Amino acid sequence: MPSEDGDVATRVTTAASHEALGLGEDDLLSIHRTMLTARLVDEASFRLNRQGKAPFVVPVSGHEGCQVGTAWALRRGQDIWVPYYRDVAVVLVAGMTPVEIFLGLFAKADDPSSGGRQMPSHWGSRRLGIISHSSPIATQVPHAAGIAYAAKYRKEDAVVGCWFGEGATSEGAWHEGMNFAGIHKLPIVFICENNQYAISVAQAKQMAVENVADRGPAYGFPGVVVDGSDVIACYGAMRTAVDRARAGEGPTLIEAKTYRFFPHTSDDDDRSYRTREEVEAAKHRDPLHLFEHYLRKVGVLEKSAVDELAVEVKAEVDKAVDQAWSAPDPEPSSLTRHVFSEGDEA
Amino acid sequence: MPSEDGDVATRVTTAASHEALGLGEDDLLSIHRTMLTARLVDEASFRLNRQGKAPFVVPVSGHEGCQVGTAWALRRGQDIWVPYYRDVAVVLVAGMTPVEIFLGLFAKADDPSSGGRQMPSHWGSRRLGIISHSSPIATQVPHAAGIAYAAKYRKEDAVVGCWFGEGATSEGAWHEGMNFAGIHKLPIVFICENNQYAISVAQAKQMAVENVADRGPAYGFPGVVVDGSDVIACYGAMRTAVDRARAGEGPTLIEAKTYRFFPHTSDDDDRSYRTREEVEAAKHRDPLHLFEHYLRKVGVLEKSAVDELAVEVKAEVDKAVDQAWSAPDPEPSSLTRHVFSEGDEA
Amino acid sequence: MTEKNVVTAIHDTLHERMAADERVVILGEDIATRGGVFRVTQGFLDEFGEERVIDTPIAEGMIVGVAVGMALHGLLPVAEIEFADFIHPAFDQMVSEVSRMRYRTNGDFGLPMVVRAPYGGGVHGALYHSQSIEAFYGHIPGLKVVVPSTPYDATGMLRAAIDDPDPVLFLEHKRTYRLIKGDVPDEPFVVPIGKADVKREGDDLSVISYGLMLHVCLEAASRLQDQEGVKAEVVDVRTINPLDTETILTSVRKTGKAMVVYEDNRTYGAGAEIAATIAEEAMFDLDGPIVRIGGPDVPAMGFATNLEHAFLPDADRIYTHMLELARF
Amino acid sequence: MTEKNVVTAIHDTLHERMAADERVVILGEDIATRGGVFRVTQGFLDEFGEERVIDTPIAEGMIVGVAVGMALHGLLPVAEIEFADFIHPAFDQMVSEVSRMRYRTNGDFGLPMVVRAPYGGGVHGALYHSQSIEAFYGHIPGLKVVVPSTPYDATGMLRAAIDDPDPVLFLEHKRTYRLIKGDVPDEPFVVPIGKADVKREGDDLSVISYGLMLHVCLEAASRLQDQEGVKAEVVDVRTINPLDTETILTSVRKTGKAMVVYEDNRTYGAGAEIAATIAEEAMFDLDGPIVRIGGPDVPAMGFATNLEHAFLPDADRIYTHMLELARF
Ligand SMILES: Cc1ncc(C[n+]2csc(CCOP(=O)(O)OP(=O)(O)O)c2C)c(N)n1
Ligand SMILES: Cc1ncc(C[n+]2csc(CCOP(=O)(O)OP(=O)(O)O)c2C)c(N)n1
Ligand SMILES: [Mg+2]
Ligand SMILES: [Mg+2]
Repeated sequence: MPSEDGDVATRVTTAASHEALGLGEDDLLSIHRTMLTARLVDEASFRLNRQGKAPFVVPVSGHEGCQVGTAWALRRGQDIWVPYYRDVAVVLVAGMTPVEIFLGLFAKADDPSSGGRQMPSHWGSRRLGIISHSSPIATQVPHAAGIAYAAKYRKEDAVVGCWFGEGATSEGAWHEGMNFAGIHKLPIVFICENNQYAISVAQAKQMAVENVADRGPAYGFPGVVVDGSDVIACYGAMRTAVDRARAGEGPTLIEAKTYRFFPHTSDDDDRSYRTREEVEAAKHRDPLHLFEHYLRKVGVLEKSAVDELAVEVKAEVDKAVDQAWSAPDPEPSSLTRHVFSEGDEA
Repeated sequence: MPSEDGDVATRVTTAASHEALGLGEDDLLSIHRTMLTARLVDEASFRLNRQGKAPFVVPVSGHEGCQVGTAWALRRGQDIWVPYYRDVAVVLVAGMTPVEIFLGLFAKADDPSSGGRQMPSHWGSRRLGIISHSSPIATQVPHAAGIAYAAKYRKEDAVVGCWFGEGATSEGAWHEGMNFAGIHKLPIVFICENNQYAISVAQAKQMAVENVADRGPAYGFPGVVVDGSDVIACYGAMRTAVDRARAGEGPTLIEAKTYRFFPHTSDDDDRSYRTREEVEAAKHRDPLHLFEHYLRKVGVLEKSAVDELAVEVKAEVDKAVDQAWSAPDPEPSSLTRHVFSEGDEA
Repeated sequence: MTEKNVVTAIHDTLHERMAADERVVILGEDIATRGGVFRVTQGFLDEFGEERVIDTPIAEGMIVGVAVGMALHGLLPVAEIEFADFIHPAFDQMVSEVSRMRYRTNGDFGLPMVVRAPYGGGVHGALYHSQSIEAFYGHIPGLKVVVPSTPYDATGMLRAAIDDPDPVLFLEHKRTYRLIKGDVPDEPFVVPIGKADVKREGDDLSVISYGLMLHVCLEAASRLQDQEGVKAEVVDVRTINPLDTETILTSVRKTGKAMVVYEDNRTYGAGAEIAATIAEEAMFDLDGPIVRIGGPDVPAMGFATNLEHAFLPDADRIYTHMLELARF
Repeated sequence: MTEKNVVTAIHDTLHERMAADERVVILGEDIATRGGVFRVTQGFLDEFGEERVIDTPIAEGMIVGVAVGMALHGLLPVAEIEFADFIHPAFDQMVSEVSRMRYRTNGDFGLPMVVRAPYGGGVHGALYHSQSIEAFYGHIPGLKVVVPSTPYDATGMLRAAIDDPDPVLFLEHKRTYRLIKGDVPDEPFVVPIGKADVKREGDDLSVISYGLMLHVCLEAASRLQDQEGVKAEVVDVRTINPLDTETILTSVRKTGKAMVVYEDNRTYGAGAEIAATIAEEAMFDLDGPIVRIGGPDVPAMGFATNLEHAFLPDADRIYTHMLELARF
């Protein structure tokens, strides 16, 4: 059957099959919708940035496959998500809504992550089990290990997912957290979204190894490389790792090879460090398109249905933007609140 | 030929031969004398501690093999030594004298490392190329990498040796320094003296790997395990690593399996964490005795000569103690000096 | 009432809390098998097991970071930093994470955790086993920093710290560990965080101090009364952050004379804030200059006995300053 | 003379020193290919090559630690920390190594190195791209800390810092980068470290400040003279450590009124030391209270525009305080 999108087709992975992983059609459709939502949230955010309404945007485009694929294997209400700023799609899987994301983008009072205090994309929600993170790179890694320790101690059946970029692996905090997790065989999965750059710094200046996953064995647990553009393969790798963690066999380090389609953030200009050709070439492996192709191939979604869906999700996203935009700003007087407990926390 | 020291004999390594490594008889005798000196410095220091003359002692006994063996492959006046507190024997190889060591032990004004400011065993001497270190663990690892970078940048033919314990590998600083050295293929050799304990904490609580050396590949360079009780084997491993470094092929991580015969320091009581049986068993692999056995085996030194030598070196050490003891204390008024440059430094 | 030294007071209180609440876990270097280098957690491993008494790798950033994770997930971790000098690798966790979790989430997350650290000099610890660190950590909004200096305060404040819904850095002057003894009630009591304490009453001058220097000041004050009849009021700051300016100002307003004594390097030390606060709030009530005595601005005390002595303010020196100020 | 902004002044001076001396190498995140996130090192990679312009991994402790090694072995490293908020992983290197190398070796080793870091708020940077860090680092004996706030001072002090045989933390207020312009002589000159500067003369009151707040104070002072005829003397601290108490005290003694203004969290901030010093040394020369204005004691400014504004002291607020003090 000739492919509709040219050379993309030839690159579609066939390594993973959703049936073998226990994913039904509904799962596939939900996965797809989540990826699409992330993509459209990104596009809306950059539009808002150009309009001067969103001072700062951290894009996800290109990472939707590895984010949704890995996050999908955790269970809401039971497992814990420790994402980093790139993880729009991870938090969508965890249950954050586009409205909530835009409340953060606009620094509104009801931003669930921080009430407009943190920069956008600094996710957090106690209700959803999304652990708040800061801007400093890799500090969340020991937190994730501590949470996993507590979960094990309390004999909960919970697994912790901890996401970061390949640049984060250079920080001492990363090493220390990985090491602790290995020693105590904690129920945790580390997911490295390796997009080959840390802002402008290419991987070869970040580490002398080809794969971040090669570092797993240094901590006494497996490292696995997976194609980050293949959402099903990512799910498969995570599934295995989560099962392993739940069975008490300890951590796994998953490295998803991916690419970021936009600059690092809306403040960045990536032309100084990446050729346009490189970026365009990477787009041939767009995880969203590859997955749409897969869905067509397995007969779950028609091309026309994809187009309709895009219109539908875009409308949802636009509505979320409007709703968030009209929400109230934080009170300036709230500046001094919550430095310490006010005694009325839940 | 039946051995004179019972079961030690059966454990003598035959893996390394000094001739193959280019070591002559003189080298063997100097190596032995250095190991013996380190041992006797240790014994004198503990004696002084019991007498109330040395408030704090960091012992080396048990580590003489891996320290002298590795340090021997560097060249005085050309290469750089970045030791840690355990490295009495490393600094002896680098050219520090017993008198200088005791000046440090007694915190005398002429202590070359710090003029009595630092605790004993915090080595440093610009003249000898021994880099000053502090008490915080592993902070010297990025220093060593920076020195190696500078040496390479200045096109010097220098190699940096950087020593630490296995406990030091848990610090983020260790990871970060290793990583930088790997990326830039620096002329450096990392030597881990793995004595299985970090104060009281056993290796299994420090890391989930069997060998520290297994971590070399995580930084893109080889990790090598060597028997730390076999001074010649340690020399061989270091020789290879130094040649590699000098040839521009980058770092090596050498792990010497060793054991510390005394408590962590004179302040420690190791009975809470090691059985006496374990300690006694380890002494069967005393690097000094093993090497003396080797020297007899290869006909370089008779048993009687060893005994004579011990008497001679002990006399030297005792003389060094006396000389250091009678040296002047620092001036209390010197407290405020050298916070910043005084403009008269060399 | 039982007479105890400081280290025993801490041991007993930690033990009491661990026995009472399974959520309390402790972690640090050498705290399990060896019971801590100062023996604060001696016997805990046998009693509470290795899941609750955790010997960690040498990685202070991780110790604090793992404690953050534990506190986020239902536990009440009490981390030990072997020496306060070695907490600095955890500075980023302390500044960026520990102290900001509640603020940055607008109150959604909280961190009930304690970090204990023996600090201070006078024990032949040289540059890296003698540091005072309260000025660095006191300047971190969102972090409480306490410095109890008696067995009573150590007991009551450790209870308060473990009960606190927010992170507390609990500093223990290691020279006081076995030097300072005192009565501790057997019934549970709490010493609230954020309250200074008048350790000795007087109306001729106010001496504000904490840590080992508090005891040096008390000694000087007692001699001063005996020898000169001068009555110094000695205020124990006890909590570095939040600072109890009220108790300090009340005393200063009463005596009209203020002296601040601390062991840390003088410049930009915690005493600067105390002196500045007195100047701003009570300058017109003063009958003499504000006297501030701190350690010299050198990296730390040396190992040589005489270098250590040259660094540490002693009772004689403080006595002289007190007398001079009283007579001003 | 050339008119420049602060970022250009730093770029040009760094360029000049690199061109003049092969021992100068620079290292940091994104400084090579990208020329720095603030473009301070734009074009350096092409001109000086990747051996001298080093894009490092994300590991600030390593950046500083590697610079220590370089400085020990004949180079003059200038490290960049991408944002001052991210220097904290290097705190241990700064406290335990950088600042103690000379002292602990009794003068045997020295560390000629510079660590540059953009700090401060007002750029929509939220909690982790807005911090003031000078109080933490100013309290480290053995480390010089400077905060130039004009293109002239940035030029002259960066030269002084690179020439200095000791380590210098060079803080650049990122809001001043493109906001503040001024003339810079084309001939080389040096602004010595450790000297404050009277940026505006006056005899009604002294305002001591630095960083972005200096400019806010200058604006308020100018308005105050125009509108009320009150002449405020504005002293630019310029060097946090060692603090130039002489220049500050001379001004205060002249005007008899002292006000200290800084952006950092107020309590235990650098302004505490300045206020305390004034109180101790010049209290009897004062005709009014010591007024200290700092940022609120919350972790940092929020991202929401109004939260950022609520944090930062502004010219109106300072104007009011100045007037009130002048009229006291
Ligand atoms: C401790 C620290 N240093 C530097 C930065 C600045 N910074 C923000 S993102 C980033 C790059 C991170 O790269 P990577 O981990 O690969 O994630 P990616 O953005 O590529 O997804 C850097 C250096 C920071 N936030 N924290
Ligand atoms: C940052 C830091 N944390 C803790 C300590 C306390 N400490 C001193 S030596 C030591 C153990 C080091 O063990 P290892 O690296 O294995 O070396 P060994 O003493 O066994 O030779 C510890 C924890 C320290 N000096 N520095
Ligand atoms: Mg990346
Ligand atoms: Mg060891």
